[in-house]
Amino acid sequence: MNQLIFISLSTLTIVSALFMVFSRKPMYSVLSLIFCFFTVAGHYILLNAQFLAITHVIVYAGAIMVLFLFVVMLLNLNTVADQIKTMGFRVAAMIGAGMLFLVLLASLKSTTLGTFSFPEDNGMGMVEHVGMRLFTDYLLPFEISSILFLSAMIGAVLLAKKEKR
Amino acid sequence: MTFLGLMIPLLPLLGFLVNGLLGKYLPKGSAGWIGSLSVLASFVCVLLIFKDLQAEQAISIDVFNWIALGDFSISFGLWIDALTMIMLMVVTGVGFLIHLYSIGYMHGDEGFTRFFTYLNLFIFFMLLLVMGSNYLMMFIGWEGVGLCSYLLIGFWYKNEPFNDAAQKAFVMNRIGDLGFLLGMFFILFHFGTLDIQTVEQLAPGLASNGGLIMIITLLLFIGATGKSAQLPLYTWLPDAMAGPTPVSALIHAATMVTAGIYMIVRSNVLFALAPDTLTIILWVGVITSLFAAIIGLKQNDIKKVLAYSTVSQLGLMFVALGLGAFSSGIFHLVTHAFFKALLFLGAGSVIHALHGEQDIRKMGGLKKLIPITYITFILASLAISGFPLLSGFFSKDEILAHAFEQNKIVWIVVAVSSFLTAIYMFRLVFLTFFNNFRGSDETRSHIHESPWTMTFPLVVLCILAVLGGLIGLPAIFHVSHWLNTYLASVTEPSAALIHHGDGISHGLEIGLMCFAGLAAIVAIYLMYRKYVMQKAIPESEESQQGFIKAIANKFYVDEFFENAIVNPVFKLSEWFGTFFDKKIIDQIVNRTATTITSGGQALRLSQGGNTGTYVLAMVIGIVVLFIIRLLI
Amino acid sequence: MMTILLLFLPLLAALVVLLGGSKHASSIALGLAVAELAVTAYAINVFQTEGPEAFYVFHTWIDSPKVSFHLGLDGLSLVMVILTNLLVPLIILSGFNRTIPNAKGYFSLILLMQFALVGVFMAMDGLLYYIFWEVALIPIYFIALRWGGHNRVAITLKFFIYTLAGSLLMLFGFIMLYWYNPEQSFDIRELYTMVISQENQSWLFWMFFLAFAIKIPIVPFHTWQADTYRESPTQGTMLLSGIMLKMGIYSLIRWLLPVLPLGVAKWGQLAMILCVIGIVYASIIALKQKNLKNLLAYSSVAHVGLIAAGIFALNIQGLQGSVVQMFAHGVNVVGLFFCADIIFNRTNTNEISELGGIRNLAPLFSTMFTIVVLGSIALPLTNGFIGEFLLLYGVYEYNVWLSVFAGLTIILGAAYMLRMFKKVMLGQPSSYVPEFPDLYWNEKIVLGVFVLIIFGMGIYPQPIFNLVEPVLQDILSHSIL
Amino acid sequence: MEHTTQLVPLNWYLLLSTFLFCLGVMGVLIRRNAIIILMCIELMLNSVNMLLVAFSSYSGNSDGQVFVFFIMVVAAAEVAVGLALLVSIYRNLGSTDIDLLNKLKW
Amino acid sequence: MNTLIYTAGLGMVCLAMEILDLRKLLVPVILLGLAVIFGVNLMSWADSGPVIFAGLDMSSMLLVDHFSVAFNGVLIVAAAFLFAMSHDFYKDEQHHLSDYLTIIVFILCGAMVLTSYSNLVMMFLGIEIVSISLYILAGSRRHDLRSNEAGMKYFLMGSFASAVLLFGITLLYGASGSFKLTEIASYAATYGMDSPMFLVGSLLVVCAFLFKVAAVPFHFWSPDVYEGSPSLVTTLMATLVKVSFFAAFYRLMSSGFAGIDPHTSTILVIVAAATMIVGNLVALKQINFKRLLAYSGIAHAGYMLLAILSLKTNSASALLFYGATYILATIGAFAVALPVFSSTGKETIDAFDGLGRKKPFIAGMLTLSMLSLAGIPPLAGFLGKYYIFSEAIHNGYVAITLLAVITSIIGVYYYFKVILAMYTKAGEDTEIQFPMLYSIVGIICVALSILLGLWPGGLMGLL
Repeated sequence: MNQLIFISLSTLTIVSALFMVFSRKPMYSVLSLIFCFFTVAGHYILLNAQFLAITHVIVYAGAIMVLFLFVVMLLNLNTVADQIKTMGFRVAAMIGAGMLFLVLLASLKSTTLGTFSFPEDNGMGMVEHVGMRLFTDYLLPFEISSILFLSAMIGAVLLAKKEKR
Repeated sequence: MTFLGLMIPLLPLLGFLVNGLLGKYLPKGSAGWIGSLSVLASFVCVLLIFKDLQAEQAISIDVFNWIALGDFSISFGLWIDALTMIMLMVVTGVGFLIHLYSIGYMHGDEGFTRFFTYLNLFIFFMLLLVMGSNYLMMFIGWEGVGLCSYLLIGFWYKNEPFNDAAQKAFVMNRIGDLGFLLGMFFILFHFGTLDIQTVEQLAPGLASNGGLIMIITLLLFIGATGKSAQLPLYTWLPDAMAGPTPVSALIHAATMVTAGIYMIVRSNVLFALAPDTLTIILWVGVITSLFAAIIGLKQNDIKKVLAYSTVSQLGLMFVALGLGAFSSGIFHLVTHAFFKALLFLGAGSVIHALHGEQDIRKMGGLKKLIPITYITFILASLAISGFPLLSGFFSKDEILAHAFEQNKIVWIVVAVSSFLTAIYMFRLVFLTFFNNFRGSDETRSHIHESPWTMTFPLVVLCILAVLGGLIGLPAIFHVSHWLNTYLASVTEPSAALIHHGDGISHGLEIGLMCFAGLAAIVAIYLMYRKYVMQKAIPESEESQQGFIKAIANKFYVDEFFENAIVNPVFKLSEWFGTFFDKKIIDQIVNRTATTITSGGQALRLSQGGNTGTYVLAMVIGIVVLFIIRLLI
Repeated sequence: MMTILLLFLPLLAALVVLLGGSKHASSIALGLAVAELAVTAYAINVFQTEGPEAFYVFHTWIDSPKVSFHLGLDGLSLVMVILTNLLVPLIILSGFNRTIPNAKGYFSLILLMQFALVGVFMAMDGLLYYIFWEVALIPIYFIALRWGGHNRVAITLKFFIYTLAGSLLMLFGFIMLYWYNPEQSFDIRELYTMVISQENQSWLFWMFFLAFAIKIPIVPFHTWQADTYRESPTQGTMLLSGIMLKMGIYSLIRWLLPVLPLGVAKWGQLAMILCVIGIVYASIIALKQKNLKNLLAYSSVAHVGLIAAGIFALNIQGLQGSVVQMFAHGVNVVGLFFCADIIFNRTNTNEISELGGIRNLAPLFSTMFTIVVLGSIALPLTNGFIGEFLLLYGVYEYNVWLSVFAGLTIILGAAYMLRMFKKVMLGQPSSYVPEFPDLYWNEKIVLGVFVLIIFGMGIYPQPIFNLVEPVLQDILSHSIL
Repeated sequence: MEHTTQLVPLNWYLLLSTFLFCLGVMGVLIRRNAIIILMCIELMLNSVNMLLVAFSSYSGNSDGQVFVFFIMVVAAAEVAVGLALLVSIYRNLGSTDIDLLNKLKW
Repeated sequence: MNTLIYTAGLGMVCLAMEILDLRKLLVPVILLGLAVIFGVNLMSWADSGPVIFAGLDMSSMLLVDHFSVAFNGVLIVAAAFLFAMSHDFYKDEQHHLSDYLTIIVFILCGAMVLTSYSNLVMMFLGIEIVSISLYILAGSRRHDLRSNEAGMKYFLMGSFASAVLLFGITLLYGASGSFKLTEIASYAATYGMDSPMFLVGSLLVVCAFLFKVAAVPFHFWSPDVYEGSPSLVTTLMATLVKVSFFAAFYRLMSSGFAGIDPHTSTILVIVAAATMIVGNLVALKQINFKRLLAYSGIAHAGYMLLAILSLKTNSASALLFYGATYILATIGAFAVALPVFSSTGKETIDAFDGLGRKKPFIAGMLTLSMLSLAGIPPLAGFLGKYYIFSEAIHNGYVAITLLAVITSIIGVYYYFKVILAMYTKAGEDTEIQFPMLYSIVGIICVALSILLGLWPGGLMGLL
């Protein structure tokens, strides 16, 4: 059952990702990526990371991708199809990425994952547990990430704000 | 004695310093007197020492320790023994006369002071050469006289060929000097000292190492050939006539060029231990003597004739040395110093009278115009030609006798060359002094006898040239050979080592003497007939042909050296300088740099500005690193 | 204290000159350089009475890695320091009567150079020595760059990078030595006594040798030299040829022979052959040089080739000869370049073919020039002879045939020097020499001192032998196993 | 999830993530539109997230999940900054094609 | 820990001052604040230890040890220089001043995290704080297309590298089950060599770091970004950021991977070699000063990789010393370059033409900085190189050190191009405005360079 769900979800993920990568229209890419993110959320649920799945949908599909959509539409990018790279470069890119995949696989193929066991649903993925971790052990990174946000915020405003001249 | 010994070289040095440093503050013309008197004073010191010093005695003066390091030390030392005494007397005596002569000869020259400065310096170095107690001291003098020779040949430095001649003299001497230097290294290495006396004492002990002694002596002999103008290093001497005539008389006839002979006699034990070297010396002397005499036959420059004559006579001295007759060599050295100095001074007087004319074809008939010069010159010519009972007759005869005794072929060649000596000398005499003057009338009207400062030395030297033979009268006169006796303490150690001939009978000796005298007279007569009676004058260069032309052109030896050595070296220099150094070595350096920069340029172009390419490079980089990681 | 003063006085002087303004820069510089010379004279005095121990300075400088501020002044160093401190005032004095833009910078750099040179000669710790060695390069580079001739930019950069390349290899060598040293320090005493395998020594040898060979320079690493000498301002050339290249030779004696005896044993012969080839090669090239400074540069290559050959002969005569000849060559070559400068100053050319006839116009100058030339062609009783005699003898002891070959220098040296002298000074005055004022007062002093040294050393060299004898014996004992 | 269900081997997640990651890499390489490239990077991040969650769940260690939060934080910040840059460029260039950004080279 | 908090607080103060319209006081306040922070940092030297945050032991996140305190000190000083220069640099952009400065303060925070992290989460956050802030700053000249391009390129490639980093971290986590450096280290010590996942993960993380420090072949961003960014940002990237990344890299290698395994060392040797060669060679042909320094930075990265390779007690000191000297020399150079650029309007090397005549003192500062970068004694750059080389040789990396020596000879050439421009070219007659603060920064940097060259003990003895 799980395997079946996994396989179907994975197929959807991969197909939508492929569509995202190869679509010439930015709008289609955005939409397929949103779809892809939903399938990833499905994987999270499959892995008993329910809270994360929700957050994922909210943050990625709800915020990030909307931002993308917004920009695509703002800049009116969807009217013309994207330019594509030269054939030679694309072949090189395919070979490069393919090689990366092969090399990673070759390196990882002998991995034994003996220390891993079946994931019990012990509430690990629920909001209480994750929240506890975040505000105890991970309190410092949590606070530090606020600096990151602050910085990004200032930056986004700095870069995108129209100057009053 | 020590003080006097020290004063001998120091007085000329003082003269040099006074003239050199204060010359321009002194009254004009005083330089000549300062120079001459300093040498005279030195001569007086020599005489004082000579008076007291017994023949077998020697004075050793250690001035200070010059170089002392490791296991050897070389002192700045002087050594005076019989041989030195002879040389000292020649150097200071003849030197003084020539200084005196120069006062008149150089009168009015703008470099008057400079001339005497150099001349005094020369005397100083020459004295160091003969007085040095070790080879290095000798070498100081050896190079020092070379320097003075250089300075004096190029005395009239505005004249380019004179400068070339000076440079040639110095460089050719340096070739010999390298031999000398290497010889010294061998001595120093194997004997552990450069002290001549010590070396002479130790030499027999090392005689078993025959090759070693031979190498040393050969190297020393190379030095001697350079300084004493023997084949093949003689070509500088004729060119050296560019210097003022007193210089030719002093340096290039009487003193410096005999340094080689002095050096060999000084190291006679070493040479006696190397019979092969002696043979080489013998043949070099023989060939040089004949070769130079032949060239002398066809020279038209009054000084060039004398120069080749000098080379030839020096060859004769080497013959004596090669025969192991060291004192005979010295004997001829002394007499030669007298008559050749006289000849040069006479020639100088002629040139002085003719305002610089040196070509004998433009002279003639001078005997009445400059009588003192004429008389002294002709006596000197007779002496060098071996006219009986004059000094040259005895000294030359002694060598001929030794030659006859040991090697008939040598005797024949040497006899021929002395015959030729008479020929070219009297060709010179007759062309210069007899018949009518061939120059312009304008010149003719100015000809006058030289002042006393010039004629006095001529007369004194003439007396010496005539009577000089008395110091070495042969046994047939039933008097002791004074020079041989006097030098015995020096030459004796070697005498035992040399296989002399059986000696020749008195009768044979008289026969030889008569033969030699007769030959000289015949030669003189032949020349008289040709140049006085037939009034022949030498042909111009263009009309000469064949062998005669070769002789007149000095057998093209200079050209040979020019083309075989000098030009190739210059070519090599240009090739090294403009091609090898710049195009090969430097290019390797520069190319390394340009290769690196062009590598930089190529790598720079990989940075094309395209983000995709950059990322691709990163991906490939990761892949490659993974592959490396997987493979190793 | 003495040592510190000796070292830092020039640095102080450089600062004073820099702050003192251009107007009096040369006088201030001269005064301070003379003061340094006076200190040196006093140091000689102290050395005579108390020996090298009086100059021992040791402070720990860096703990890890262990680098100490270790200065010492033994006979060898003292000779080199004397040479430096004697030449620098004269070099400064030679700059009088010349218009030098931004004089304060110029003289200050010269004094800075002096500081570094003194440091090189006194440093007894490898890294300290190396630092001084590199520091010496900076001022001379800027002197040549700022005040040099037309093509100076490319040529001085080549010089800088070429010599620096050698130096960095040496640094690498020093680091290797440091880790080979069980005590892990750069101290010269430990480097002398430590044991390194033959294999390591033989490649370390090249690290050091290359650095020194480029600096000296030994053929075929000499190609930077003639150009640099020609393009540098005279004082720069004097510093370069008179003192700086002695750094290389000094270092051969001080650092290469005793530290890497096995390396020298293995490769010394090759180095020797290079040196000897260099002598003849450079002499032959010098024969036909058209530019006076170029000719002098090549003659310098020939001379230092002989000096280096004497060192690799590994005997006391060769070493003594090299020390004496270093001193002599320092004086002679500086004198020669100064003469070239005097000629250039008056005629604006150094092309030999354009010169001639100066002898007649400037008799005093000619006499001085002649004497310096004679010193340089090693006439007996001049300083050049003692060194050359001992060096050739040293080489002779090493190998007879090499000495014959090396001995050609006395023939060729005479040939090119006299040819140069003839063309430049003798003959009829050329059109480039319309008038030629004789020596100015400062030139008289400089050349006069040189002439005195030339004869003084030529006649009585023994003090130098005595100074360096113990040091050289010690070095020899370490370098011959 | 019931025990009876067949387990999904962890390797599958590893494989899927690696594939998605490389797909993202390929997207970054072959696309010229900066927006799409940014999205491809997001895809790469997501593949990482997924793997993290998988490791976390399979090992019963919630660190991985917490980490995913931080990745999301960073991704959001990145996107904000990236899109701001993009807008800025679009104003100057009138395009979001990164191949036109080649003034800086060599 | 306190250092970090104070720094973050300083950032807040900056923002607050913007609101209170106190821009004129901004730079003095920041400098004052940095002085305080420097003091705080010094105090934490003595009692460095576990980090307590809100009563929780955070030592698994941050570890304040001597290494981090020393590096923090260097970084604070570097930041102080940058802020001092920013006063004049941003003269025409007063309305954004607080934004820029706040971001730089936050970068300093990120850098401090990077020097003291003990958890991969913190490492990741540190990297991202620094990187994202830099993307902003690089692209902050909004109307300058070159700045835009720099920002965009940096952003795209940086994000890509972050993704690679994350993938690596994930695999490390998968293998070891933790993000804590201590646990990863113990895992590495036990199973490290046998776990493919761990090896792949570590290699990917290393690759990401190689990107951040601009090592070949991950260096391509750096010249373009350096050239396009505003010059002060270039300075920031070349100095503070680069050194903080190296500190992080070193920390990861030494405490995370428990030393270096032969595979990784081989890879690092290859990368270091390529970095030295490419950096030095390409720099030869540059005419843009910033681009030149970018390649010089790449070359220096190659040398600093030697310190990473060596990984012994002394090599941390060597890295610290090298980083400090590199920062001093680079800031010294930029302190001269920034006003020259703004006066002449050029950023090429010929902007310096004739500076030796016009402003000899300023030219002298630049000369000394260049000499220090070239590693000429007695400047500190020499000792920096020396320590690095010495450590590398001691650890057996002889061949690569020899290569480093040879390439540093090449390096001299391009540093001297700048010097030659100043002293041998005539140059235009444009008046060079040279504000006071630049000179002060320059003088201090050069003085410190000389001082460290003569008394390296102060910094070398720390670690």
